[in-house]
Amino acid sequence: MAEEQDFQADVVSVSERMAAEALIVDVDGFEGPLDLLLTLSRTQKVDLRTISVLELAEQYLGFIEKARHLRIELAADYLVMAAWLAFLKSRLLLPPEPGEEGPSGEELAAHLAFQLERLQAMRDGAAKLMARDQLGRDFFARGIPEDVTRVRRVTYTATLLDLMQGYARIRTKDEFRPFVMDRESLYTMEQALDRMRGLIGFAGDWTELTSYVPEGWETDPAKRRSATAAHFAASLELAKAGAIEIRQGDTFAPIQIRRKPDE
Amino acid sequence: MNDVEQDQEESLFEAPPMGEQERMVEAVLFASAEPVTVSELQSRMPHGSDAAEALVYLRKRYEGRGVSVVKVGDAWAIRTAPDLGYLMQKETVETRKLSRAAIETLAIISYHQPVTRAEIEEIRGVSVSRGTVDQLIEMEWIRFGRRRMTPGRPVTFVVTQGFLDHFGLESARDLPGLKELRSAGLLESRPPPGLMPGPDSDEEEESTEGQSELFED
Amino acid sequence: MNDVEQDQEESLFEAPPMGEQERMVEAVLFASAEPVTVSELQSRMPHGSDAAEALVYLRKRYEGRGVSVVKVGDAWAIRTAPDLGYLMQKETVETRKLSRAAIETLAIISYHQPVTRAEIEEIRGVSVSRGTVDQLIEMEWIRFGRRRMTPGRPVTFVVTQGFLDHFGLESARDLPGLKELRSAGLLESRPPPGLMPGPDSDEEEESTEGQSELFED
Repeated sequence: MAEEQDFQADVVSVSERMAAEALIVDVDGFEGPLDLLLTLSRTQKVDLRTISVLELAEQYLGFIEKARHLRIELAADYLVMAAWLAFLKSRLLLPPEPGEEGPSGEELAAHLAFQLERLQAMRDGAAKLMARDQLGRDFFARGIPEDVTRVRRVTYTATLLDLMQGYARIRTKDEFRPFVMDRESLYTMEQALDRMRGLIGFAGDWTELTSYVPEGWETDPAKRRSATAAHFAASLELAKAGAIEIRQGDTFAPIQIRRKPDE
Repeated sequence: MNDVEQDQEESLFEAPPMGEQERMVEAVLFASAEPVTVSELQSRMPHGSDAAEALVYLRKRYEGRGVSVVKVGDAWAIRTAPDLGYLMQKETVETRKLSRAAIETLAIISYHQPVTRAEIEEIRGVSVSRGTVDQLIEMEWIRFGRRRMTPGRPVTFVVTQGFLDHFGLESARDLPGLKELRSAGLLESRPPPGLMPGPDSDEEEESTEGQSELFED
Repeated sequence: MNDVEQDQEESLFEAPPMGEQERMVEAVLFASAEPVTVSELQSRMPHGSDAAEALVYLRKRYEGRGVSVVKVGDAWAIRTAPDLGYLMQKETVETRKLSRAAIETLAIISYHQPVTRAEIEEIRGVSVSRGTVDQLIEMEWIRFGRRRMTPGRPVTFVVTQGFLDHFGLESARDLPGLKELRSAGLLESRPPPGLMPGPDSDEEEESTEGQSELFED
């Protein structure tokens, strides 16, 4: 009751009382305690620089009490601010105790006044900013912009080394074979097998194996060795496959082969 | 091929006449809806051109005309004269209505930049919702600035070229009432004398130099 | 704002001066997203204005400028001056390595010129795509030589001065021979021992022969 009376004492005129009630109704519309303080400060009708922080603190505390009385739920930060303002009020009213730590009541009050003034300044700034001529409303950009077309030009390049390597690659491609394949003086068993398969059909009688060695391979010793060995291996293959018969009369005697007679 | 090379070589020594350079700047600025930086102009003009000088001439030429050459940060654009806005109802773009919180946040960023979120909250006395910042970023009116070299290295916010363009500002220095605010000490970031309630009292220590970094010249 | 309203009211009785009308036409043409007809201009301008006359003045004012007022159908628009169209293109040059096929084709032409396409294909062992030859011609590294006096009279290809310039050669004869390539370690495979009576040696003869045909003029 007493607290309510305090609040009533603060509210002087009917219009201010109505404003205060409007504040309560709008309590959710405030953006926090600082916003509320700034609004309350307007009732002082003075420059924010000469505002009475003590009076403002009392207004705020009265407001909070009133809201509590009307069972309006207040967010925690409103109550934190109320507690802090009550503290500030006591600091401002009572002389500081000797040896007390922390900032003085005046310093705290000055900073609160600064905060309020700064917030107001930012609101004024925001209003001035929004009142400026704006693009798309008051002044306009080009309606038909001619976009920059990005042309991507690709240039190709090569070095002399690329060129020479390229040429070397082509000119050596034909020559390039794995080393093992390089057998100018070798007669492979596969070659001999191919050759003998073609010839064996005509050999009904025993024929010396050496006579199968192709022309041009009999004279050069290296070639003859290679061809003979290949043909011998091939004849063993053919005998194993049952295509021919093979015989040797004596050690180091000539090897003879013939087609296997049809059964 | 050879001719082109020759031309380019010659142009290293001889730039087109200033009248021609002015035409080029005029054409490029007219063609673009966005402001064009001097270096972009320069790169599109022949070697040896002086875009900055051509701009001086061009700007003078359009004084008092229906469109004018305006500076937007370090870029240039052609915009219609604001007094003729009433003719352009058809072109008017409906901008998204900004909340009071968004407008205030924008104002705080523009006057205090580079500014951290904690500093914005300290000024407004309430926490800044993520949506508000996101909206302003999405509108390309604010962007992240350098991180503050304080504990936690918080990000800062600064306004963009798009912001300057939208509000017809040559630079953030031309914000209305900036000088008065500064001389009244309202752009200083004063640390609260302890024991002050704040939305994020633990982050308050970050408030340091504030806008001075940007506006001091 | 009040001034503007006043202007509009006055204009019911008195048309704005022609200079003002010109400004209006200028601003509207600039900001409009589409070309604007005279009647559309007229309807946007204050009563008593003469859009057609203002257009005549505006058009004259832009003569020889970087942009011009042009008629599009029965409407008007501001457009970049045709001679400055190149400023609206931003060229980015990208350098790429020539493809292997192109390098090999170029190498064959340079070593064997004048050479027909069939000969190139025979040497490479694969067909030569039209695109490869076209690319080399476009790069101005090869060109058509004299036709071969053989059945079908096929065209031949030779390298250009641009090719020699690019590769720093005085003539195609300066290209290193196969022996030099080999001693420089550029050949990828050793010829088998013996048995290689140097396809290189006769090829070399062939190539110098070919070149002499070209260079003896």
